[in-house]
Amino acid sequence: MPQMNMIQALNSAMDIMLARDPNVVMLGEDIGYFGGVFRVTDGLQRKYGEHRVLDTPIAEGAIVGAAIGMGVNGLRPVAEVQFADYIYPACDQIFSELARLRYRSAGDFWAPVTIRTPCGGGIRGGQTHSQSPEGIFTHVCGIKVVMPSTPYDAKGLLIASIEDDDPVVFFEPKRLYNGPFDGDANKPAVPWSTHPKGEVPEGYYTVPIGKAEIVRKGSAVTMVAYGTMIYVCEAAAKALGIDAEIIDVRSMVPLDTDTICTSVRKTGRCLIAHEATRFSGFGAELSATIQEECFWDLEAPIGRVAGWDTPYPHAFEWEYFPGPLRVAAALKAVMEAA
Amino acid sequence: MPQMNMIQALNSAMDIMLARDPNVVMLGEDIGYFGGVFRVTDGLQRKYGEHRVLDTPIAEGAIVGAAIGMGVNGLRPVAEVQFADYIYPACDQIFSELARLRYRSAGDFWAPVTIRTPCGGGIRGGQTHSQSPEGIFTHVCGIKVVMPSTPYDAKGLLIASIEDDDPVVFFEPKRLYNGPFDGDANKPAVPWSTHPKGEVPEGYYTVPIGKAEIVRKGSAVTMVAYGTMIYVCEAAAKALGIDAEIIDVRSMVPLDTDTICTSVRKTGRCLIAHEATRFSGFGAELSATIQEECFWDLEAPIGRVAGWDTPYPHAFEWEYFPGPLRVAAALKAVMEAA
Amino acid sequence: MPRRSRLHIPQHHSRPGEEPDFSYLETSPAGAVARPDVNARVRDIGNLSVDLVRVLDDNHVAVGQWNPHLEVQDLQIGLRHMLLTRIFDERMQRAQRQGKTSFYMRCLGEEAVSVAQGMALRPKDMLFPAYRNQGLYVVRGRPLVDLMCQLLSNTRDMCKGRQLPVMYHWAEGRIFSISGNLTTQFPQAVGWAMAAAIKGEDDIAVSWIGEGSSAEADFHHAMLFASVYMAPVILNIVNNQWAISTFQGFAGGEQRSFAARGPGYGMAGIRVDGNDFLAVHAVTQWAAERARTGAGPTLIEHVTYRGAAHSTSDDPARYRPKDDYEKWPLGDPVSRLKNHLIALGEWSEVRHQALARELEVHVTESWKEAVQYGTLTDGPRLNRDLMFQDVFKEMPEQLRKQREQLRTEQGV
Amino acid sequence: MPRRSRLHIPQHHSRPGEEPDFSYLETSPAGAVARPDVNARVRDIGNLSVDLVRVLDDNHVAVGQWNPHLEVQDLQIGLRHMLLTRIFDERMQRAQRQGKTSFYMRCLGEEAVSVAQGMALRPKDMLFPAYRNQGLYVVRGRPLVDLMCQLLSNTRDMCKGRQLPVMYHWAEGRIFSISGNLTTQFPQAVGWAMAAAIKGEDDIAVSWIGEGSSAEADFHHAMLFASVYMAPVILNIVNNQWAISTFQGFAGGEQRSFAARGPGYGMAGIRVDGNDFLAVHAVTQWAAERARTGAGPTLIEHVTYRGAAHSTSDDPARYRPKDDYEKWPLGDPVSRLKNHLIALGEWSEVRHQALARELEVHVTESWKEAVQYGTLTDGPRLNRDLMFQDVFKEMPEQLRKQREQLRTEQGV
Ligand SMILES: Cc1ncc(C[n+]2csc(CCOP(=O)(O)OP(=O)(O)O)c2C)c(N)n1
Ligand SMILES: Cc1ncc(C[n+]2csc(CCOP(=O)(O)OP(=O)(O)O)c2C)c(N)n1
Ligand SMILES: [Mg+2]
Ligand SMILES: [Mg+2]
Repeated sequence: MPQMNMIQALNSAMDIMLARDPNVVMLGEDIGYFGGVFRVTDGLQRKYGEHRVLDTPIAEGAIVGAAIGMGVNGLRPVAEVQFADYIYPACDQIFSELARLRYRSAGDFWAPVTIRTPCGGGIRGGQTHSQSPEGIFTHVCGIKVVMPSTPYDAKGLLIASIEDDDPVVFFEPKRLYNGPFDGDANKPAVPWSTHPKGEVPEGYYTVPIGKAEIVRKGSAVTMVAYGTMIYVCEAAAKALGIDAEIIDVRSMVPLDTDTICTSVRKTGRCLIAHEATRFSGFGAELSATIQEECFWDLEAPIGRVAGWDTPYPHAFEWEYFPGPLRVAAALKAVMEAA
Repeated sequence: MPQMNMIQALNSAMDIMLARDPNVVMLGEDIGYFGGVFRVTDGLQRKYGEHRVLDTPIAEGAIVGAAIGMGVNGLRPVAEVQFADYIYPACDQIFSELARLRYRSAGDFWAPVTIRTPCGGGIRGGQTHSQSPEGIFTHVCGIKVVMPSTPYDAKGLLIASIEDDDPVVFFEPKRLYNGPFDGDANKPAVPWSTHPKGEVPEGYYTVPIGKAEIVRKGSAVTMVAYGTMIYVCEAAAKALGIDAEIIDVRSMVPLDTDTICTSVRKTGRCLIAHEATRFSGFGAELSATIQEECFWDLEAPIGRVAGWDTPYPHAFEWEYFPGPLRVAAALKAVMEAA
Repeated sequence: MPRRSRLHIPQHHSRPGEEPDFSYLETSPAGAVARPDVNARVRDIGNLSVDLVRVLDDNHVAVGQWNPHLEVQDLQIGLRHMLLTRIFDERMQRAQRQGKTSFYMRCLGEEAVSVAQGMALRPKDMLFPAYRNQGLYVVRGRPLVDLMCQLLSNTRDMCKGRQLPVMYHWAEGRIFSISGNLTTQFPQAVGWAMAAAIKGEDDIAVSWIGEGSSAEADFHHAMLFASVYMAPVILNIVNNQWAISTFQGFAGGEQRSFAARGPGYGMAGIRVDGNDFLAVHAVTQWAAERARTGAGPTLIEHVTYRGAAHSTSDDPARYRPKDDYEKWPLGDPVSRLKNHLIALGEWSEVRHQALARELEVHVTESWKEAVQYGTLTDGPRLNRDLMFQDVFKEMPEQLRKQREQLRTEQGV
Repeated sequence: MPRRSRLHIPQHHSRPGEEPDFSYLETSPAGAVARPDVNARVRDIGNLSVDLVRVLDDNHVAVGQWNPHLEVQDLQIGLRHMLLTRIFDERMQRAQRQGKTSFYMRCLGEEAVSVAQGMALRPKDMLFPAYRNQGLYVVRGRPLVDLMCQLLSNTRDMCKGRQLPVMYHWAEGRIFSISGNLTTQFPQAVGWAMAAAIKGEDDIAVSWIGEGSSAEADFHHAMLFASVYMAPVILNIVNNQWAISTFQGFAGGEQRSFAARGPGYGMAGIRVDGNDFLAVHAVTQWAAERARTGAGPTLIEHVTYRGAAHSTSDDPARYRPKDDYEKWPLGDPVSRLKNHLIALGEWSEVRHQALARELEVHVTESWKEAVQYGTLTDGPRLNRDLMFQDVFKEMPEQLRKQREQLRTEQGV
């Protein structure tokens, strides 16, 4: 099977969908002729033409607003927001319109829009190229929210998102574009070819939205994470020699409560990890849900480890990032609590 | 002491601050000559002039953007967003700018902006005049988030917010403007004159941001809520004859974890209630925090009761609203869990 | 306050108790403005955004190049649609006062905008209205009963009880869902039009906002995308002079016409007498042809007046003179078309009265039928389970559970 | 694709491997545009937004009504500031390539905008720049060392390590903090100006965005509020023809000038040769006086060219011809001012070389000092505790705990 990094996998997903469905269109800043600042849409305009892969003005709100109208008129738009940090100008169109259109029109109108956006830190991006705002979107009913952590999942989930008749906000953990990353910036970069899920079929396939994945079986504790933090969790568990079961949430909305809670009921302990700021982050919902469902099986408080409740500072990138040290400390606390 | 409803109390707070501090200005849609669609700013323009109380174009993003600039130039702007449902066009200016300015400029620039906005349902407002988006704002570091539940607190917290050098998003539960409301729409309306905190001093005073209040002492369970839900919690506990300790959060950011957790440690049980949609709502953070801090004292899972994860539908207002029946059922579940 | 503020504050021209003063309004005589080719370059037709296109003169005669030369029958249909819209509005306003519905919004004085435009467009053109465009539903023939059921949130409500009254939609009729959030439909209409162009179809999109709503970011978004991609769209600003309590100066109308925004974005802009049925029809036809032939989008500013309160929740006596609507210099669209038809010898007061009675009966009959399907307060009511549908295409587990919880809570 | 799309797609004029083609650029001869009174009515000066104000002619002579008649000394200072800006840029670009900083952005070819404007304003006027306005810091005299320390995120970084390189600020120098989010400073500048007007102070606010950034909602917000309240503000669009990879047509520049948005909003709009130091100075003076005297805001479009890559993360060879900057019809701002001074007999190649060497030494010395305070990779480093400060004015308990947690984690 071919090896792909996450950029290639995402590109392949879009290539396939542009070819399969004449109603699929792409739009976003610098995505066309240039191929995107992360090169995720490289070559697509050349292949499908500038009427299918549109360069747009720099106006995220307008991009989503126009995509909604396109969706209502039978197209299946894939909009790119260049960085998740720049999605806020589109909040009103996402929250008030995209998420609610089907509901308010009793199913008569809807817009199958996918919004792709790179998120997360670790690329020296400072406070406006490092954010993880996924938690905000999970509170808005009517949109699905996903984040892959491997090239294989990235491609399968993106195809599933484009085909989904509900709107999807698709977060791409940009630090994973070129390889899995366990949070230790001093180690040499690892390419995707070293990872089993760097093997990606050429053709069409989907990874269903709404299903978490157990990426490591274990019995001592359940670690719940997504995106970059999967690898940090793996590294931390390994460093401590703890037999952790690690779950990649993948789909925040809808959330696969079953997979997560089944695991926690088994292990009795749970640590939740994300890069986003901790307070009111998606970890809070995970913790609350797990606590409600698994209370009687819990042997220790559910732990949360996350970014600090500050912006992402340029000079302190690695002190900010919830790396292996912080996760290991939190894991230890969860294991030792009694 | 004079009796005030919440509208009068808020108006009095602004009146006092406009008089005390020549740098306080108000801006918003219909707030000037007209006095606001809920009449909260009634008479202020007449008294302080149209250069202190400004009618604005209908552009929430611009209102906040301009308020930031005013704040940087030494004014202390109080911006009104006519309904919390219409705050999303201002998300970028709030999240990326207002919340981060002090941080990114290392304390050299900051804007002491207060954003007032009516929230919540129960006034037949349908899906775009009933929302409770407070949870979203609590995830953005750098802004304070408050919601009063009585005229007394409304006035004291608003004065504290205006005087605060950090930005504050001030939610006004509009169903409480004219009286406490326990969620039973069939009962006759109750005026604020029946409530001890409908007594409001004429003059200046503050209620500190960051302090929760125990509104009812009790020993069987801790109910944590804010805004309208305070009264629903009271009614539900009373209906079931349960000796609940009821805590009004008042300030979501910063959160008074001490008051809340001390209570839960004492009672061993906890129910959290809010009107906002449940998934990833502020209740999730409350639940996660309480679970982390009080795990060993919990005798039952922490419960959450909230709005359904759907938009607020016009025809089903009372089936949507988490009224006394739903809260009582949740309370019963928390009490009976063992 | 002691400080000498130098901030300019837009000034209302007349306040409660004062004489209505419309001296600020710049108009052109009927027939005075030339009609350019639909392919004219934006830079050559800047005057259209400043002058005022008018067809009906003071003697009720249609004059000038913009006269659309409509058939008498079409004029009579237009009159009927406008009158029906007005009578419907009055009746629904009463229904709200009687507590049958929670809310209503009239379009008194602005009927020509929706009716003339609706008639100038093709049935497959897609409409993205604001909340004061009920005339579009009348033109496209949606039964009044259906609209009333929406107002009543009853068992036949097209919105299944989810929307505030007046937030209609009609997929087959190609009228988009109305949001409570102002202006959001404007860039959506542009996106719809872009999709039509991408697909090589020649339907156009048309959208409406109030002049107050033009302040929102989405106005700019729509203008920009329409201009950059030359989208086949007509963007309308209905300048009825008021946005709840603030007059059009607070939306930027004091310094320049709203139509002038068009040329600013490299787009045709036309300022039209919004109470002149013929003029509105004519500029719409022009803009539609321009869009359909690929010559680009048009921004139309309709100069009109909000005759009634903003909504049933509003009290305009607090902020404007009581009799201002009667003093509005551009008159009333219904009377003006009526007088034109009378001047043509194709109408009379007697026929007008008869028509009014007929339409009143129609509205009353429709109402009687609609309330049978329930009102907000009296049954039959929609099934509450509907509340959980359509959040997603398929109901996720979580909502299924919440539905069960509600059933239990309500003891069903 | 088989479908016959009718969507208009803005067309780049030349692509990699092609001859640079600037035939799309509309210019006016130097001196051709009349200078109106600063109190002129917007509707009477529409031409300013379409023509191109130019002062320096092809013989390096200053001509026409817009000639600001600056003292020779000021011209020499202007030249010095522009040259210093350029040399600073080159050195910092190299530092990034050497891995000393994470990121850099040059303003090659656009130096006249910031320098001439900075010099035409008063020291107390408040500046809200974009990321390509480093010239403002040079004009206002911020030591280069301070800027370098920001680029290095070192112990003397004015941002305490929190911002990406080039996101400077300077409270005493009245230069606002740069956000990573485009255009957000535009309405903030208007708010600042409104506050000045409310307080009756006569300082004005000035803000800059790129032409690409004018697509954002905040552009509209700024224009609207500036126009409605006639705020004392100058809003600048630096049209350097490129927004990363998309040329100005994708921001709406294909149909109409950006300056034309001004009159659309009822605001003065001026299109100026952004590489003509004298013209930029003159229009800025005009707009500043207009603002200061209460006659309203001005939108200025600077027609210029982005000579370098967008940033150190960009590779323009992917989307434009390699030699396009040399072919730009409006030349280079440094050479043009230099040649003007030589034509005046007040400068020479020899003096120019000497100045360049002097400035290079100054930059090198500054750099040597700056790196002593640390670089991104080598110490000394800022105290990590700083990460938790300034989120709020006073650190809340929660952040205090997180600070402790980090100390423990790092074994301090
Ligand atoms: C985003 C948003 N902000 C504010 C409101 C509240 N609001 C509803 S209608 C209205 C006035 C609109 O005026 P205009 O656009 O002129 O339309 P008109 O009512 O005159 O037809 C306002 C402020 C809203 N619905 N949405
Ligand atoms: C809200 C937002 N969207 C996107 C970006 C990414 N971005 C940074 S610079 C840039 C291009 C800006 O072009 P222009 O305004 O013309 O300025 P120039 O770089 O030419 O000076 C883009 C798209 C951003 N920083 N902020
Ligand atoms: Mg209006
Ligand atoms: Mg540019």
